[in-house]
Amino acid sequence: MSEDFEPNIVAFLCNWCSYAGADLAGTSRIHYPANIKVIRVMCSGRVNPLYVMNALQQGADGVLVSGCHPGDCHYMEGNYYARRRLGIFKDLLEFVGVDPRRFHMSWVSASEGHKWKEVVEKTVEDVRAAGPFEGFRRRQIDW
Amino acid sequence: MKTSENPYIPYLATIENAWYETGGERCIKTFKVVIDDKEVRENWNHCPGQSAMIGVLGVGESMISISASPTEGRFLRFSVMRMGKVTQALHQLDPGDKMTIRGPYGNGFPLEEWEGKHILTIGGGIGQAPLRPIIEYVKAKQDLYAGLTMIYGARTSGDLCFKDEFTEMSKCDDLSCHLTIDIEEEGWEHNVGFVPQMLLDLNPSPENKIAITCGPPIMIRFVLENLKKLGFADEQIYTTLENRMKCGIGKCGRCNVGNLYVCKDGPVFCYSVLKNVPEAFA
Amino acid sequence: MSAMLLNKDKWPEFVGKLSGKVWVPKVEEGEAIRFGPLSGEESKLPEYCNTRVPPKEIVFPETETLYCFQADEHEMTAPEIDERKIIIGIRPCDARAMKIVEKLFRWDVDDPYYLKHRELVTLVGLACNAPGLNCFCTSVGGGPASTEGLDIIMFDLEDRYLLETITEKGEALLKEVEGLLEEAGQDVLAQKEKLIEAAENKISRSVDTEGIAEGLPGLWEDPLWKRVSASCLGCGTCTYLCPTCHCFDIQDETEGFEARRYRTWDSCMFEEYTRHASGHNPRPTRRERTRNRINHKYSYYVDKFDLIACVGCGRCINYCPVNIDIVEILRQVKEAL
Amino acid sequence: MDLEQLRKTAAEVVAKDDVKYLIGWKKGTYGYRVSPVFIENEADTEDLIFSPLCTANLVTYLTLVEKPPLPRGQKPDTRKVALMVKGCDSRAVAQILVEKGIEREQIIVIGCPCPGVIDVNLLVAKYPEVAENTELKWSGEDFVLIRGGEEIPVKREEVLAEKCRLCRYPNPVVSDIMIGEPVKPWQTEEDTGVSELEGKNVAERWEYWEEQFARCIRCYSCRNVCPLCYCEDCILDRLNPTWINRAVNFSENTAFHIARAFHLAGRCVECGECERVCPVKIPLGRLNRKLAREVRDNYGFEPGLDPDGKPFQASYKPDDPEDFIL
Repeated sequence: MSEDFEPNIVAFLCNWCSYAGADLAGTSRIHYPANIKVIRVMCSGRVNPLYVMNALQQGADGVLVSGCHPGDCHYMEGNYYARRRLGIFKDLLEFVGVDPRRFHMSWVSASEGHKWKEVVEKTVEDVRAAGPFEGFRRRQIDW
Repeated sequence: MKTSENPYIPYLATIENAWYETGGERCIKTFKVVIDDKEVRENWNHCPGQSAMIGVLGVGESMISISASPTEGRFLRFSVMRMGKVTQALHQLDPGDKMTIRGPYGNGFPLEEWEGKHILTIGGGIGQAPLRPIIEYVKAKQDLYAGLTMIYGARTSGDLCFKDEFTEMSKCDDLSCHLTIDIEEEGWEHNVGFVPQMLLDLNPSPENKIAITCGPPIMIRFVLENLKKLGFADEQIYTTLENRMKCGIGKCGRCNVGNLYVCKDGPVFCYSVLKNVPEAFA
Repeated sequence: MSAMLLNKDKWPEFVGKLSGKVWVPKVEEGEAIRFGPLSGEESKLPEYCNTRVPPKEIVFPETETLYCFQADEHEMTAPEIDERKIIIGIRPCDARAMKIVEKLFRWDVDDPYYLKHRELVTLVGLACNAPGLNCFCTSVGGGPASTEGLDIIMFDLEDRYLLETITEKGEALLKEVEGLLEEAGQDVLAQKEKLIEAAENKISRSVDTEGIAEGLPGLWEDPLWKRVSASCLGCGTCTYLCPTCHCFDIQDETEGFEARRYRTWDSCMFEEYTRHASGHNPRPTRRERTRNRINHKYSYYVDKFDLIACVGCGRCINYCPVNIDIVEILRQVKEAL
Repeated sequence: MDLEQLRKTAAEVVAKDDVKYLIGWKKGTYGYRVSPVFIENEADTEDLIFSPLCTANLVTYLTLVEKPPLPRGQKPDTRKVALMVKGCDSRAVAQILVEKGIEREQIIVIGCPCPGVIDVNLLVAKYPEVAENTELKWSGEDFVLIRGGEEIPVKREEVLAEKCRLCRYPNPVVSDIMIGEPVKPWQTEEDTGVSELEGKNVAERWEYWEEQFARCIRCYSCRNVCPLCYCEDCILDRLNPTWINRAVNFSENTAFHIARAFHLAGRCVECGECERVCPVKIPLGRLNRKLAREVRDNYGFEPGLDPDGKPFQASYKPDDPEDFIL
C-alpha cells in the first residue's frame, strides 16, 4: 500500500459522549490524525446503517461510529440498539467482501479525550492498511 | 452529439423575478425567467396551454405549464406548487439563479379556431396557471374574440393566485371576472361556494362560447357535469390534464391516459375526445 | 442478397475478423442469462433457446447517461456514442422488437441516444430450430426465421451456419470475412426451408389477435382484469425482460461536485410509476397496472403505430414468479369480447 | 396429503360469512407451474392443490393487499383472509405477527405439513418441461411425476429445493387448522453455499458478489415476493432523500442488496422466495442465511417461531456481543 495514502474517514459521533470526548481531545491539545470527518448525531442509535453504506459509496475509505459506553446512553438504551444493529451490519459488510478494517465502532465518553485519540489512531491505521476503497464508489464508471 | 439536436438537453435560463402567490405548506411561487441564449430566446415560440420541463441540475425536472402568454414579451412565467423533490428545490431559487428549461411541449389551446368566440375559463387553485396565458392572450387581442369570462376559485382568499391581475381585469368592459372561495372569510367581497356551483349560478348561455376548465380532478368532474347541464356541446368544452412525466417527448411512456400521451397529444383535450377515454378522469 | 455457408470450425476466426465489438449470449450460473462482449474464450455459440435478459439492453442500456455536469457549473455534456457493435445470435423475435420500438423512438421527436445505438449496431440473428415452450411469435406477426430488423440471418445446420444477408449493412459485414465463407447451394436452401417449417410446427402456443386491439378498450371495467392481476406481485420482471418494453425514468445523481442526469428502465407495474407528487395515483392498484400493460401492447401501440408491441418471445410467461401468463390473459380477453 | 380433506376444509372456511377469500395454490398454465389462487366461493375449492410444486410463499399476499382510496361512504372490507402455509411460510406469518404487520384475528391459517418442495430449475434440467400441465406428488421419501398417464419416480435429492435441504421446521409453527399429519423433520444438510463463501478471503468474496450484483436488473421481484418486505414506503422507492439511486450499476446494486439483506436481518425466515424468483439467478438466499446464522449463533435469536416474541432489531440484551467494539 502506498505510504502517501491519506484515508478519508467519516465518523458519526453521538452528541453526548463521543462528540464531547473529541471536543475534549481538541481543547486538551491532544494530537490525533486529521483524516476524520466528524458528523454529529444525537445518539449512536440514530446511525442508520445506510449512512455507513452511503459514506462508502460517496468516497469514504472507512467509517467510524462512536457512542456512549453501555449504560451511559443519554437516551437510556440507544447505544444498545446501535451495538446490535451495527454488529450485524459489520458481519454483513464482511460477508459481502468489504474489508472489516474499514468499519469500526467504539465507545468514547465525554471525559475520554485520550481514548478518542487512540480510537482515531487505530481506525486510521487500519483503514490506511486496507487502502483506498474504490470498488464501491458511486462514480466508478465514466458518466 | 450536438446539443441542439438533443431534445434531452435543456436550455439555461435566469430567474429575473420570483414571488410567492400563496403561503402555507403547499405554497405557490411564481418565477419570471429569461432564457440565456439569445438565439433560443428570440426563436422561442409557445402557445397558451403548452408546458415546459423546468428543473434544477442535480435534482431533476418537472413538467410545469407556462403561465405567461407569448403576447407579454420574451420571457416565461411558471407558477410552481411546492410538492415533491424538484418543486422543493425550485422554491429555493431566487432572482439571479439559474434553472433549466426544455420545451415548449404539448399541443396548447387552438386559439385560432376560437377566434370570434366568447371564452369562458373555469379554474380552481393552481389550475389557474395554464388558464392565465389564455386570459392574457385574449386581453391582448380583444378585437379577435367576442369576450372573456373568468371563474376562479380556491379554498381561501390566500390560496388565490395572480390576485393583483384580477382588479385590473374587472375594469375592462368585455372581460368579466368572478371569484369564489370555499369557506366564508371576513372582508371577502366576492362569492363564497364551490366553483361548479358558481358556474351554475352564473348560468352562462352556451351560445358562441368555449369553456375551458382546469383544476383538481374532482372539480373538473363536477364542472363538466354542470357544463353539460347548461347545454354546452362536447366540442365546446376543453380541459387540460396532468400526469407524472419524465421525458416530455412521448418516449418515457408514463403519462398516457388510454391511448393518448398527455405530453404530446395533450395537455389540452377537447371533451369530445376525452369522454371516450376511460382512464382520463382516474 | 447473398447466401453463404460458414463452417463451425471457423467460428473463432469469423468473430475475430469482424470490425466492431462482438456481443454473444453469455452463460452464467449454467444458463444463457444475457448478451455480453466476446471474451475471446468462446469457440462457439452456447446452447440456448433465448437469453433471459433480452439484447434490447445493448441498444437501450438499462442505465444511460443523458448528460453530465458539474454541480456548481451549468455546462452540460452528452456522452459520445461511437462504438460499433455486432450482436451475434440475437433471436428473430428480439430483432423484430427493436424494429417495433424504433417506431416510438422516431415518433415526432427523434431520440438521439436510441437511434445512435441502433445505427451503430449490426444484428446477426440466429433462426430458431427449437422454439421454447412459451414462444408464440407466429401469432403476433413474427416467426422462428423472421428477418425483420435483422441485417443477417443465420441458420444452424449442425456443422455449419447458413448466413443470409438482408440489408446493406449485413452485406458489408460479410465482405469483411469473405475468405471464410462459401456460396450456399440450392440443396442448402431447401434444407433451410425444411428447418423453418419444422420450427414453426414446434410452436405450441398461440394467440388469436383478431379484434383484440379494437376490443380491448371496451373491456375496461371487465372483471377479467381483477382475476388476472390478483396474484401479481407488482415486480418488474415481465417488463424488464420484455424486448419491446421501453419505458424509462430520468433521475439525477451526484457524487461530490460531479453529477449526471441519466435514464434508467422503469416499469409500469411499479406503484410509483404514475404516482403524482401529490400522492394521487391514476393507476392505484395492480389491476389498473396490469390492464395498462396489456392495453399498451395490444391496443394503444396498434393504434399509434399499427404494430402489436409484443413479439411473442414468452419471457414474461417463463419468468413470472407467480405464473401470470399473457397467452392466457389474451385468451380470456378474446372470450370476453 | 389428502386433497379431499384439504378441499373440504377449504370449502367450510370459505363458506363462512366473515371470510373474504382463501389464498391457496392451483395448477398453473403449463408445465410444472403452480399459481396462487384467491378463492371466494366453495365451488372453486376444487382447484386447490398441494404438491411438491407449491413453492410460492403465499404469506406475501397478506401484506401486499392494496388499499386504494375508497369512494365516500364505503367502508373497508374487514373480513378475514384464510391462507395455506407450509412450514417455512408459517414462520413468516409468525414474524409478521411479532411485528404487528397483521392482526391474528384477521387471518385463518391452514397449516400444511410439508415434506419438502422442489427447485423447478433442477426438475426441468432432469425432466424437461412440456406444454401440458404436469403433476408431481410426494411418494414416500421421494417424488413421482405424472405425465401422459405415466408415473415417473423422481429421486428426492435430485430435485429438492435448497431451502428444504436446510429446513428445520417442515411443520407449520402457527396454524388454526392443520391438514394431515405432521411430518418428521429430516436431517438437514450443511449450508454449503454460505460456508463456502465464509471460507474465502474478503477480496475473493468481494469478487464473487461483484459478479453477482453486477447482473442485477433491479426488477425488485425479490423485494416484492418477500413476505417480510412490506414497508408501505420502501427505501428503494423513496426519492427524497434518495438513499439508493435507481441507476443500475455495481455500486447502487450492491447498496440495494446490502440494504435489503440488512433490513431482513433477524427477520428472514429462509423461505427462499427471493432466490427462486430472481430472473438473473443471484443467490440472494446466501446473504440472508448468513445473517440468520450470525443472529442465531451470536445472539441466540431465531425469527418466526414465537408470535408473541419481540423483533430482533427492536430489542437488545445488555450482554450482546461487543468484541468488535474498540
